Amino acid sequence: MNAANYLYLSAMLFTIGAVGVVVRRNAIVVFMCIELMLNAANLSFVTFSRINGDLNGQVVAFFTMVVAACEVVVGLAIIVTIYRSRRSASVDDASLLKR
Amino acid sequence: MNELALQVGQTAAPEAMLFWILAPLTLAAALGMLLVKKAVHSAILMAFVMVALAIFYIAQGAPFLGIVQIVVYTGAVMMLFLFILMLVGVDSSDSLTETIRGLRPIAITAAVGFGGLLVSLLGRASIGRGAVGIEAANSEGNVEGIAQLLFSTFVWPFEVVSALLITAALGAMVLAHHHRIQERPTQRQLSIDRFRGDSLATAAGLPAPGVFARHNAVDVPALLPDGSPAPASVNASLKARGDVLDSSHFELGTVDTSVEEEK
Amino acid sequence: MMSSHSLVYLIALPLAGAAILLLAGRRSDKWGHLLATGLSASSFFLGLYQLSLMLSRSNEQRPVGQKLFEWISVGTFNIDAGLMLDQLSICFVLLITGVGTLIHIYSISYMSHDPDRRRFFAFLNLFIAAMLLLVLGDSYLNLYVGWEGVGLASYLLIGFWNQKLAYATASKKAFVMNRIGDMGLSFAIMIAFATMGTVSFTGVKAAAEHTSTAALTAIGIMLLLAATGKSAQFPLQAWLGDAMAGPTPVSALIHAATMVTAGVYLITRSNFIFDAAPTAQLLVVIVGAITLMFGALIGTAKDDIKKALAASTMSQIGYMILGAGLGPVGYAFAIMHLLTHGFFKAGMFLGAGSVIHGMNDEVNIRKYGALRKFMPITFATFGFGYLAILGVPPFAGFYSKDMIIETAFNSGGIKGIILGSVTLLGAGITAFYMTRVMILTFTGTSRWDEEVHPYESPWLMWLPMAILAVGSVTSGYLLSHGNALVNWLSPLFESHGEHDEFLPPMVVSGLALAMVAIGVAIAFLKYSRSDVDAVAPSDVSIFTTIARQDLMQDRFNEAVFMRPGQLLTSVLVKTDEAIIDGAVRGVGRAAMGTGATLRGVQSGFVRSYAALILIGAVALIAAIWVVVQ
Amino acid sequence: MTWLTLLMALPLAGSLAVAALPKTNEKLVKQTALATTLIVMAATIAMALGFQRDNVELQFVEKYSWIPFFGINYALGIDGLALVLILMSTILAPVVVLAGWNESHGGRWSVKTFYILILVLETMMIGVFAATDVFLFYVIFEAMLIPVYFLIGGYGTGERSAAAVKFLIYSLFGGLLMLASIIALYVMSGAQGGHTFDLAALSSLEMSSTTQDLLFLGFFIAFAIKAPLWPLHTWLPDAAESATPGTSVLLLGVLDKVGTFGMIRYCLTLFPEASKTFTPMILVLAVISIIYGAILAIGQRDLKRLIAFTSISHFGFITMGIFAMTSQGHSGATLYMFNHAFSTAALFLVGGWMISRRGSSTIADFGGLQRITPVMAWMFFLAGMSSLALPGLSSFVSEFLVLVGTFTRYPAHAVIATCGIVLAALYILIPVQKALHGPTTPGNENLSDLNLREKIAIAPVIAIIVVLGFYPSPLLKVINPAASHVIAQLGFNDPVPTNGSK
Repeated sequence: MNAANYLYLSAMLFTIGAVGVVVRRNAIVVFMCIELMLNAANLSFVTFSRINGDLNGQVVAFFTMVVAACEVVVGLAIIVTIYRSRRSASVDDASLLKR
Repeated sequence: MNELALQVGQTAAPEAMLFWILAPLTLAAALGMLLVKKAVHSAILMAFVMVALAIFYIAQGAPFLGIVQIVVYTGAVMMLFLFILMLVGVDSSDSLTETIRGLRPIAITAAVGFGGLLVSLLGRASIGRGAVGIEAANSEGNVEGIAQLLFSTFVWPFEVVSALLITAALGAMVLAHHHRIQERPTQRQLSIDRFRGDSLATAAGLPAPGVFARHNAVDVPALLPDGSPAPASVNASLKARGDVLDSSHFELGTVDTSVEEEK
Repeated sequence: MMSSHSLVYLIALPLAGAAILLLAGRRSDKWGHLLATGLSASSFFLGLYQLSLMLSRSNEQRPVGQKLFEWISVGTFNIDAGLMLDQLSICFVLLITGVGTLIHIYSISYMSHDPDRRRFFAFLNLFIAAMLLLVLGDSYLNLYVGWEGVGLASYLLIGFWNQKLAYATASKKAFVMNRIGDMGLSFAIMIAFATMGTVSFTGVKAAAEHTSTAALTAIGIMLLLAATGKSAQFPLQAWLGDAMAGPTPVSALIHAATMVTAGVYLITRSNFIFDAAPTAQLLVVIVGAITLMFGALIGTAKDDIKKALAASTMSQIGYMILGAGLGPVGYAFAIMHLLTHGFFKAGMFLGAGSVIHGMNDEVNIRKYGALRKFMPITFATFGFGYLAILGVPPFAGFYSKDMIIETAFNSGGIKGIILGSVTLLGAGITAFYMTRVMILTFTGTSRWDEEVHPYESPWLMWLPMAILAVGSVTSGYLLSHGNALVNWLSPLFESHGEHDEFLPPMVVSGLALAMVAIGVAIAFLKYSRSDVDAVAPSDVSIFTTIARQDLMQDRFNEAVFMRPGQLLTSVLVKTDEAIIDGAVRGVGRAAMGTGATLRGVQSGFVRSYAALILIGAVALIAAIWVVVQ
Repeated sequence: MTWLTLLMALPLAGSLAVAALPKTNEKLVKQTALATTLIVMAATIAMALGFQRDNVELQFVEKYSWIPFFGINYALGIDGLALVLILMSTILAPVVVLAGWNESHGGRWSVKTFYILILVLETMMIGVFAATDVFLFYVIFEAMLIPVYFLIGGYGTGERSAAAVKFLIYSLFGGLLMLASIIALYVMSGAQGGHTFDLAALSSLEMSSTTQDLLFLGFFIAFAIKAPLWPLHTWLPDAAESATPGTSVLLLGVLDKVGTFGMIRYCLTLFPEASKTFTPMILVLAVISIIYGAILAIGQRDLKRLIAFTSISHFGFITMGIFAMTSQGHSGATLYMFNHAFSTAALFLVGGWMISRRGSSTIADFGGLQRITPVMAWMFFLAGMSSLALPGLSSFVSEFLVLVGTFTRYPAHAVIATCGIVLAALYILIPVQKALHGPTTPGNENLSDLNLREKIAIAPVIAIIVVLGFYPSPLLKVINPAASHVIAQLGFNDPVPTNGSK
């Protein structure tokens, strides 16, 4: 089995995540899609680590996880705040940038 | 395709089997995330994808990451997601009809283009040498190897990331913190308000909810002396949410007023 | 050339007068006119002193120069502020300061009721200074300064009563038409510098010998253009009639005696150019001939006494220009006619001023009549001037005009016959219209309005008139006695061989007198025998109508220059706004339009931004895909 | 002695002093500003006295490293050309301050801000003429826009904001083209002996003719916008119409001169070959500017716009003189820059007083001022006469030098340009007639004549106009060596008299 297959899988997961960010309105689902993209990237890192035979890729994936965790924490806090004031978790409702 | 790059060599057959079984499932779960209406179903599918990825990590010689993936991601992060989902309403289901005109076709076209280009790029890519395999790097143990790197080469990023984590935690607290609009009333103030209010009826405090002796839940109104429910005894927010139980069947059906006092 | 240190004072005195009067303002109201007159007179006496010095020297030593300071010096273009007084300039200096002083004296009384008399005298002094600079400058560029200076003074004086819009317009018209002439002078100077490398009179004279005829012709034509502007010659004659808007002393000094003759000065001064450029010379003659007829014809139809005199001035200067165009033989006669004309025309203008003064500012000769009885002195002085302009012997005009007619006949061939006939005919018409003015003004029955009580002017006014009248009588004889003026000027001009006499002088004089007699007779028959309407009759022939409208000169200018010019201006203003600035604003608007369009992309929806990022990523990967083959 | 830095520092110090004053004491603010400008003027004259006029090298040279990494220096130095223009700027500054004593009232910001802007602008006006480092020049060239932008937009009248924005964007556009050229020069200098922005070093660069043409255009368009050359002129009438008279004086008198100054100092020096290539086209544009500006001036109804258009005509003369490549044309153009500043200053200041008294800038609203306000009318008339180049006034000398200088090499251009003098008579005499002559029209009866302050402000300007008309030698002696030097460096000799052989 070719390790490149993992990369193809990673690319597809990443693409699915990207589509999800664009098409889904629920902020939490959008967040999950972002997580999916990050995880897809991590899979690539791990695979590259294997291909190259050193652990740098895994360390970077580790950092990615940490950063993703931070992002989830802050992002969910924002969602909660928005939800508290708007009673909605739809990203379309928060379109104040336009005005 | 034989000249191809990323010639990693043949992996062991069990791994191939694992991959070919799990990878389609992962893809299907990921796609499912997009297609299901309920966010909570999405979350469960997401958890599945993460576990699958953790398995892939372990299969690729990254047991540390695989464990972290399960513990931190599937365990903590996904729990957080579910927790928030519960908070904002687990029952709510999204409408999947698109409201921004033209967005969906654009997104799908772009995604197909993106994925196609990425896959075809990967197909052409070359690093100029054969695959090495992770075994040598893991010779002293995967965790030890990563620790070695983290505390030597990557120690500075590591520290920065820890600062980031703390900042994020603080940030989450600040964001989620509820700001008081008014000063919190003191007991003295409350007492004054009670006595100087519209009527002295509330001077002794609001009646406690629940029908004594039969029911003492907070969502059941108390009964007045004539047996009718007392609306003031239930918290306003429960009422607003519509979570107040009907107390009519606890009413005293008939009050026997004919009983004469024993002399 | 000898140098002198005192030439500058000729100019400096009146200039100082102008400066003092203008800067001191109202404070000098009481004594300003006296100061100005005094300064003008002292300039005149300085001129006499210079003349006496000149007379005491031999012919070759007579010109003197004075270098004041270095004016403009760049590369090879070196112009000193330098003055030069020679036999030609001294004639002008004396004419300008002499007649100028007389007119100063006259104006003391004439302008005594005007609140702005001081300003008037300041302008008069400014004019004297500028005119002296014009005739004393030792290079074309110095002359140019005086040339525009007199234009400025003329502008200020024509528009002296500029609260009347028509007068202000007249002054503007004069300035602008003069500027067209000035442009010619600029061209002449530029060509002279480009071809000869110098613009001083002596330098150009020396260089003219080595210069091609084409260049000299170009310079000559440009000088002629300048002369036509300043001297109101065809085709730039239209301003002179309107210039009569100025106070009458101004008309006498500037628009009769001095400034308008500057063109004659310029051509005579540039004799070395015209002598070597026959084409230019021929043009000069043609311009002179056309103008002399043009002016004469206008004169026949004018009812405004000053405009009639102005037309006559135009015509007489035509004679001078024609004379100057006849080459070496003609220069001296042109100057002689210029000098005699300075006397008699100034005298007549002052007489006209006296009449206007006595008639409550009425200028229409149809409303005059029988003034002989009321204004005897004015009648007498005006009459001497009249006889002089007609060329009746022994009055001044006889000597000078006959000489020009004679020279015209003698210029040879068909050209001589045509020019001679034109000048003769002009003399006849002059006799006609001057007699008309004379009869309508002084004889016949009175036609003035009831409230007018004509009276003779005070002595301050008639004294200058009398002096000028004496000049009108005697100057011709004095200047031509023993060829005095011709001999005086001869060192300046190339000597010339004797021309064949086409007609003997006696015959020419006889012919001229006959023409004059015919003109006078027609006028007598037409105006003396029958009553004259106080209002100009309207049922007149088409020719009279045209003549009344100055031979359509204004209409022509309006139709050919003014209206198209105005049209061009308004079109350009609109074009500038719409097209050039429109293009600039268009760029701005295009930017804003682009922004407004792109603004639609900023929908505010996070997801559409995300979609854009996705598209960007696709583009990026596509780029990598293409580049990294 | 570091004269030039001192000159630049003085107004800056003055602006700091003004900034330190209380906002409410407007009189003190104005007096401080006036005193500063007067000191600067005195210092400039003192410096000018020490100028060696026959020395064609740069004088009062200063050089300090500014941004060593890019080889950028704070380098100053002046020749005759720059000296004359600095003199012009520093003499105009106190005149403007004194003449526009009240024009800072009614602005968007305080009186104090107005004078701070004016003083900062003065520093830059000196710097832009003195800079010998191309980058320093560019920085000041662009920075000058800022105070002017605020002066127009904050203290002007009418559609001041729009005019200010138009001015700024138009100028910035030109400046960007120039910046591109400057960077290209810098890059090329790196390949030929070290990165530098030094003017002298850059002028000896080797480059292909195409490169030179393109870079020349970058500089030239920037300068042609500044010294508005047809068809890049449309910002000027708008800006002049909206700006206060004092600002207009500085804008037309000094800032626009940076354009013509730049053509000599940068276009000709850096790109001699390209200058020759483009000369025919530029001359045509200059001639068009002369005639076009004059005709449009005739067609204007607004006094300020009229003056602006006359300036476009005058800038045509200056440009023509520069590119005629003769010593007369060059000296004449430089002298013209100086004279134009003063005749336009006189026109704008007196016109500004007329407008502020009448409350309208439409020419038709005036009438008969000669009788009501004689002194003001005379000053306007004199200024107008100077603008139409009456002999005996300063503009004549320069205009005639330009024409003569052009004629010896390009007779046709000179002939057409000379027609401009007739148009000049029209564009001056028409407003003179409408505003000053004729009967007094309603609304003008009670206008007051010039007061003492205004008389004192305008007197030196008129004096300069008259004195330089008769005695321009002191200036010409400073200008001539510099002008001849530029011409000689370009390899031109004055045409010799042809004796009509051509």
